[in-house]
Amino acid sequence: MARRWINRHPGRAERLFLGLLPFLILILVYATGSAMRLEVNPNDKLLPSFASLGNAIARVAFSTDPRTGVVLLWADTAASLERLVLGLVIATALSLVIGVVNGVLPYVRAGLSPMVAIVSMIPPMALLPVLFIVFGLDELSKVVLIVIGIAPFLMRDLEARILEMPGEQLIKAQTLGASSWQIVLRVVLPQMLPRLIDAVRLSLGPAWLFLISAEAIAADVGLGYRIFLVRRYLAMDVILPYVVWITLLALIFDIALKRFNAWVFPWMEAGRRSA
Amino acid sequence: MARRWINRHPGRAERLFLGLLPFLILILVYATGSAMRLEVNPNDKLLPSFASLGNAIARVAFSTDPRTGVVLLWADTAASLERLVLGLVIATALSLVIGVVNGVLPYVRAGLSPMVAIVSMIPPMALLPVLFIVFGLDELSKVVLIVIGIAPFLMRDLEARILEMPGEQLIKAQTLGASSWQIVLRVVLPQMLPRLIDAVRLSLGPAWLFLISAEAIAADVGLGYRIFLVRRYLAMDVILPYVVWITLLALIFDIALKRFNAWVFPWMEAGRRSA
Amino acid sequence: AEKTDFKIAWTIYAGWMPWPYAQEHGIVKKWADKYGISIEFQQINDYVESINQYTAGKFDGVLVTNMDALTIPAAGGVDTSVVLVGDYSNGNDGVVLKGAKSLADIKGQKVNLVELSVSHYLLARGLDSIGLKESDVSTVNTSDADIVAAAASPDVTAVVAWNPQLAEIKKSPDMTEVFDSTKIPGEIMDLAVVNTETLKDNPKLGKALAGAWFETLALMARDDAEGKAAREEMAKLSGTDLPGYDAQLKTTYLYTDPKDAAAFTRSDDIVKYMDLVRSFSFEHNLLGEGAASKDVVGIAFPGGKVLGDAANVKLRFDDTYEQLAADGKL
Amino acid sequence: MSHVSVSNVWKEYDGQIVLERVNLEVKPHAFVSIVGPSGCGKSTFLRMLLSQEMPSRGSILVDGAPLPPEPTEERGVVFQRYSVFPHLTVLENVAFGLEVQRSRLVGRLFGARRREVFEACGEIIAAVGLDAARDKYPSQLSGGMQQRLAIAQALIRRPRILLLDEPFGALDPGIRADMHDLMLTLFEETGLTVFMVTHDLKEAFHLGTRLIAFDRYRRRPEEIGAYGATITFDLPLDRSSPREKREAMAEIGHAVAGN
Amino acid sequence: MSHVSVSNVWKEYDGQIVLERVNLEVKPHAFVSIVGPSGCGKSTFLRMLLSQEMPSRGSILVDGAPLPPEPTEERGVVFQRYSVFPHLTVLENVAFGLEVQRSRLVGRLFGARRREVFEACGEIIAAVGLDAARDKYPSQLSGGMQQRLAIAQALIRRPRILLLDEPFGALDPGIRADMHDLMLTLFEETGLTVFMVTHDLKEAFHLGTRLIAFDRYRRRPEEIGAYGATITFDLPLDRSSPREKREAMAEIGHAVAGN
Ligand SMILES: Nc1ncnc2c1ncn2[C@@H]1O[C@H](COP(=O)(O)OP(=O)(O)OP(=O)(O)O)[C@@H](O)[C@H]1O
Ligand SMILES: Nc1ncnc2c1ncn2[C@@H]1O[C@H](COP(=O)(O)OP(=O)(O)OP(=O)(O)O)[C@@H](O)[C@H]1O
Ligand SMILES: [Mg+2]
Ligand SMILES: [Mg+2]
Repeated sequence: MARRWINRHPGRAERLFLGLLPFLILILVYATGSAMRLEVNPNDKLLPSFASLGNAIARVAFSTDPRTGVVLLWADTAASLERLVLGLVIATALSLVIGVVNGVLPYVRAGLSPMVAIVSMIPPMALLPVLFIVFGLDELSKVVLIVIGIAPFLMRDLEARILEMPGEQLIKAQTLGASSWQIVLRVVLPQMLPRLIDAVRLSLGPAWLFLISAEAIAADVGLGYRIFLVRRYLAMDVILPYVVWITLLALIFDIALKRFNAWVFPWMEAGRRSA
Repeated sequence: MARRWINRHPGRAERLFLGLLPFLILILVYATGSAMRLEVNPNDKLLPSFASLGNAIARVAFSTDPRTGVVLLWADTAASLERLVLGLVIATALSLVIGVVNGVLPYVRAGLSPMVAIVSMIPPMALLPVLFIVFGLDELSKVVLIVIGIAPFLMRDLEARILEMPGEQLIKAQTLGASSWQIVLRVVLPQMLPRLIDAVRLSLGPAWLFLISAEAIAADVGLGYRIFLVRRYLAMDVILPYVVWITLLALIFDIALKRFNAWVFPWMEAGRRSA
Repeated sequence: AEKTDFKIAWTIYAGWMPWPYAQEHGIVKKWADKYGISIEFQQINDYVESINQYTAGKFDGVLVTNMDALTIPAAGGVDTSVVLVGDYSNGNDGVVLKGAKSLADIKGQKVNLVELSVSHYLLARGLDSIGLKESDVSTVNTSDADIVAAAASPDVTAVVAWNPQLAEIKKSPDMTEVFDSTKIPGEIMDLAVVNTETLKDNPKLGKALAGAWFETLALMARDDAEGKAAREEMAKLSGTDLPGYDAQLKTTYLYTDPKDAAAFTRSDDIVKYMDLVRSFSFEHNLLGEGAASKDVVGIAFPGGKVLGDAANVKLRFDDTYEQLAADGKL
Repeated sequence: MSHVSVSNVWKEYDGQIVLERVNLEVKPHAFVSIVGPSGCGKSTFLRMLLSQEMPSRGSILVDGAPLPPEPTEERGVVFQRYSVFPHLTVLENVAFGLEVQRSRLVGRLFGARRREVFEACGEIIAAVGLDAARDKYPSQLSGGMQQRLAIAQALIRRPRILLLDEPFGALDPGIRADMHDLMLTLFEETGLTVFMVTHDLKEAFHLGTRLIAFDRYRRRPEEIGAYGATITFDLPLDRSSPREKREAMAEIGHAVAGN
Repeated sequence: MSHVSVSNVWKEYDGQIVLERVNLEVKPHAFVSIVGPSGCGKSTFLRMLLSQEMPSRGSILVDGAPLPPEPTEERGVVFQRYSVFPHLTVLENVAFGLEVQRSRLVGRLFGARRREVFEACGEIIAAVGLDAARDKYPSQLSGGMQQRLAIAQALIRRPRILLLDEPFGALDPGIRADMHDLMLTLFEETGLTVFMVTHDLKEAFHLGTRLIAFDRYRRRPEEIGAYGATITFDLPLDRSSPREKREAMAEIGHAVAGN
C-alpha cells in the first residue's frame, strides 16, 4: 500500500538533494538573468557575472586595502558583529527581565504590558533623528536601535509563553512552599530560557536589518556601511557577496543558538515529536 | 496572610491606572525635555511644544493642503494602508500555503525549509536594486518588500507550530480514514489559522517598518513618504504625530485581529488560563 | 562660550573629500594645534541626518549646500555662519531623461528625485528656463542612495540626481542629460558652516578650518604625483577610483584660490543666487509652515547687506577667514 | 487461521530494549486484554499494532499480510492521553470519521448530507452519555468526558481492530459499566478484534476473551535497559465460568503485582 | 473540633452552577474518599480546598480560620493531569520542595547541602519505585511513572492536608497496592488529613476513613446547568469491619452508578 505523503520521510541523501535543489535553481536563474543583461549591455552592473563577483570578492575579502591596510570584509565584519552581539545580548537580558515580570506578576503586567505592546508597534526608523540625538552617533545609538527594534517582540513573546504555561505547575510550586521569587527562579526562568533563545533566533533577521539601517546612516566601518557606500555606484558585485555573507553569518548564529539550546536544555528535546 | 505577588490581580480601576501610568510618565518626560530645549532655542524643532504639535496636527489632519488640495494625513493614510493590507494579505496567504506544506509533508520540508530559513535571514533592504528592476518602482515593489520582509517569519513560525502539534492527533485522523489532504484541510488548517493570525499580529511591527522603508525610498504619497520628506527640515512637529498615528493604526490592527481570532475560533479561548 | 574641542560632521561628496583627507594626513591637526584647539571631523553616511544632528546641537559645524543651510538650521532657528564657500556645482547636478532628447520632453512625466533638495531646485530652475511650471511634472521622492537602482527600473523615465549617482545613471546608453547645473553656475554651493555663536566666541576655529582647507586644496590641485596620490586617496574614501573622482571634480568648481572664494562671497551674485534659493524654499514651505513671506529668515552678507528680516538673521556669509587666507595672515 | 500474528518482535529506543521476543497469534473476533506493570511497554506494543511505530525486529501480520506501514481506518484507537480534536465540538469530533469517508475532496459535508451524518452520530453520542454536551469543545469537558468522546469517535468508523490504551481509567464506575456494556455489544455485533491495555484486572477479565501480561523476567535495576519485557502470561478466558475466572484472576494478580 | 469545615459552598462557571449547598465537617486526621460521576465537580471541589479557585458563595475554614487565599505548603496536591516540572529530572523534581524550603534566596542548594537533600529524597523515590529513573526527565517516563513522581513530589514537604485527584488511576495493580501501603503508612505516621478523588470504589473504601459522594439530585438534561451537584452520601468507614464495608460498598456502588 502506498503511504500517505505525511508519513513519507526522505532519506539522508534525498534530504540533501532536496535541500540543495532550490539553491541550484536560484543560481541557475541568476546566471541566466545575468547573461541576458550583460548581452544587452556589457557594462551592466545590476547582475554581474560570476567572474566579476569573484574579482570583487578577492578584492574585499582577500587583499588588504592599500589606504587603511586592513582587509575590508574582515574589518567590516568585526565592527558589525560587535554591534550586533552587543545589541542582541542587551535586548535579550532586558527582555528576560521585563518579559518574565510581565508574565508572572499581574500588577506589573497591568502596567507594562500595554506599553510594551504599543512600543512594539512604533516603527523605530521614523524616530531615528531622536535616537541619534539622545544616544549620540557612535556605537551606542546603533546598539540601541537593535535593542529598541527587537526587545519589544522578545518581551511580548516571552510574556505570552509564560501565560501559556500550564497553571498546574505554578499551583504545584506553591504547594511545595515556593515564594513568587523562587517560582520565577526555579520554575519559570529555566523553562523560559530555551523559548527566549528560540525567539532570539527569530529576531536575528530584524536585528541585522536594524544594524544595517543604523550603519547606513552613521558609521565609517561595518557591513551595512559598505553596502550603503557602494550602493550609490550600484556596485552589485560588492553588494551581493556582502548580502550572502550577512545571510551566512545570520545562519551560523541561528544554528549555533539552536545547538546551544539542545545542548543546555536537554529536557526540551526529550519530548519532541520526531520531524 | 499576605498573598504572593503572582496571585495578586489588580482590579478594573487599578488596571486602568497602571496601564496609563507609563504613558503619563512618558508625556511628562517629553514635556520637560521639550520645555528645556525650547528655553535654550525657541525655534528648536527637535522636541516641539504641545502647542506646535497641535498646530501641525490641525494643518495636516484637518485642513486641505493648498498645493495638492487634499488633506495630507488622510491621503497618506489611505495610500499606506492600501499597500500594507495588500502586503499582509499576500504574505499571509503565501505563508499559509508554504508553511502548511512545509509542516505537514516531510518531502516538501526537506526541500523548502532550509531555503525559507535562509531567505528569512537575508536583509531585504540590501537587495532593493534587484527588487526595483524586477518589480518596478511603483506600488508593486512596496507590497513585495512587505511580503519578502514578513512572509519567511510567518512560514517558519507556522511550520514550527505544526511540528509542535501532538502527534496523536494526526494518528487519530489517519485511523479515521483521513487522507493527507483531508488531514491538512480538517485537522491542521483549522488549528493553524488562529496561530497564523497571532503570528501576523507579531509581524505588524515589521510590516510597518518595511512599508515605511519602501515609502522612504520612492513614493509620492504615504505616511512613510511624509515622514522622510519632512525629515529634511527636522519637522518633528509633523513626524511625531505621524509616528503616534502609525502606532495607533498598528494597534487597532492588532486588537482587531485579536478580536477576530476570539470570535472566529471560540475553541481557542475556551481552554485558556485566565490572565 | 570659549572652548577648545570642536566637532564637524561630514558626508561623502566630491567637493568635501579634502576634509577627511586633511584629517587623516594631519593637516587639520597641524592647523588646530597652531591655534591651540582640536577639531574632529566625523563621518555621517546620511546627508540629511548630518544636518539634523548639527541643527540639534550635536556638532559645531557641518558641510552642507547653501539651500539646506538656509532651510534646515537657519529656518530651525540655529544661527549659522558660512566660514568657507568650498565650491559650486558646475555640472555635478543634472536632469536625465530616458529615451528623450530635450528638457521639454519632461512635460507630464514622473520625475524621480530627492524632493526639497538641490535636485528639486535644479529641476525648478530648469523648468523655469523653458517656461514650464512644476505642476507640469509630478515628482516622486527617491532616496539618493537608491536613485541609481531606481533609474535602472523600467518604469522610471526621468531622474534628477547629483554625483556620483548622476555619473552612474548617465552610463546607461538610453539616458540623456538634458539640463545640468552648468546652466545655473554658482547657485548650488557647497559650504562649510559653523554655529555663529560658537564662531563668535572661538574665531580660532574659523582660522584653523580655513588654513587646513586651502592647504589641502593646493595639494590636490597639483598635477604631480603627490597631488594625484591625494586625489586617489579621496577617490578611495568616497568609494570610487581616480578616474571616477577626477570626472566628478571636473564638474565641481572648487575655489582653490582663497582670493576667488573671498571675492565670490562678497559679490552681488551671491545675493542674487540666495534670493532665488529662498524664493524656491518659501514656495515649498521650507522656511517653516507658518512663514508669512520669504523674508522671515534673514540672510546676511559681507558689508552689512541683508536679505529678508534684519531682526532675524540666521544665516551669515562671512568672508573673514577666506580673506585672512588670501592675505596669508593665518 | 490466525488473524493477527506477531512473530519475534523486538523494540528498542536508543539502545534501550523495551520489548523483546514478543510472539502472539490472535484469532479473529478476539478481545485481548493486556496488563502489565507501568512502563513495561504496553503502550509501545499498541503503537506498533497501529503502525505508529515500526518494530526494531520481527514482523506483524494481519490476515497473513504484513501490517500496512501507516495507520488505517481498519484499526481504530483510543489513546491513554486525550486525543480528540480541540477545534471541533463533540458532535463534529464524532462526525469527523464519517465526513472524511463520504467527502473525499474536502472532508466535510454540507446541507442535508451533513444533517444526516450528524443525526447518525447522535446515537453513539447518547450511548457514551454526552448528549448534553453535543456542542461543547473538548476544553470545556472534564477529563472523563473527553475520554468518552474519544471512544465514540473511534467507534464511528466501525474498525475491524480496535486498540484501546487504558480507555476507561478516568471514568467513574457507573459510566464505566455502561461503557463496558457498549463495548461488549459492539464486540459481539461487529466481529471486532480488540486489544485493550488496562490496569484494572477485573475489567480485563470482564471484557477479555483472552488475557496477556507483559513483564520483564529480569528486574534488577542494572539489567533494565539491557533486557526488555515480553509476554509472560497468556490465558484464554471463558466468560461462562466465573469460578475459573476468579481463580485465574487471583493467580495473575499475584504475578503482576510482582510479590 | 472540626479541622476542615465547608459551609454552604456554591461554585458557578459563567452562570452554570457546578456545585451547590456543599456542607462538610472533617475531623483532623481523616482520610476522605470522594466519588461521583464524571463531570460532577469533584476536581472543582479539590481546587477550592487548594485555594486555586474561590467558592462563588459560602466559606471554607481550616482549624477555624478561613482558608488562605492561595495555595500553601500545608496543602499538597497531586493532579489528575500530570503536574511535574518538565525541566527537572526525577530527583530534582522531588528535591524541589526541600530546596525552596532550605534556600529561601535562590531556591537551590549547592555542594554538601545539596547532596544531603538529594540523599534524603532517595528514600521516597525508592518508595514509589522510580529508583532506576532518578536522572530521567518526565517526558522520558511513561504516564504511570510520571504520576508516581508527582506523588513523591507532593509528599516530600509532609503537608498537613493532601489533595489527590485520581492519583492512582494510571497505575498498574502491583504498583497501586504499593502506593496504597505507602499512603496508609504516611497517613498513620504523620497525622495527615487526605482528600482523595477516585473512580475506584474499592480503593475509596480501602483507604478512606470516610467516604463522600457528589451527585446531582436533578438529572434531566434541561436541568443541568441550572442545578449543581452536592454531597449525596456521607459515610464514616470503619476499617476494622470488612462485612459492613462490603455492604456499604454495594449500596454506594448502586447509587453512584445511577441505575
Ligand atoms: N519515545 C521514546 N523514547 C525513549 N524511550 C521511550 C519512548 N517511549 C517510551 N519509552 C520507554 O519505553 C518504556 C515503555 O513505555 P510505555 O509507554 O510503552 O509503557 P506502558 O507499559 O504503557 O506504561 P504505563 O502503564 O505507565 O502507561 C518506558 O520505559 C519508557 O521510558
Ligand atoms: N474553567 C471552567 N469553565 C467552565 N466550566 C468548567 C470549568 N472547569 C470545569 N467546568 C465544568 O465544571 C464541571 C465539573 O468539572 P470537574 O472537572 O470538577 O469534574 P470532575 O467531577 O472532576 O470530573 P471527572 O471525574 O471527569 O474528572 C464540568 O461540567 C465542567 O464542564
Ligand atoms: Mg502506557
Ligand atoms: Mg476531575
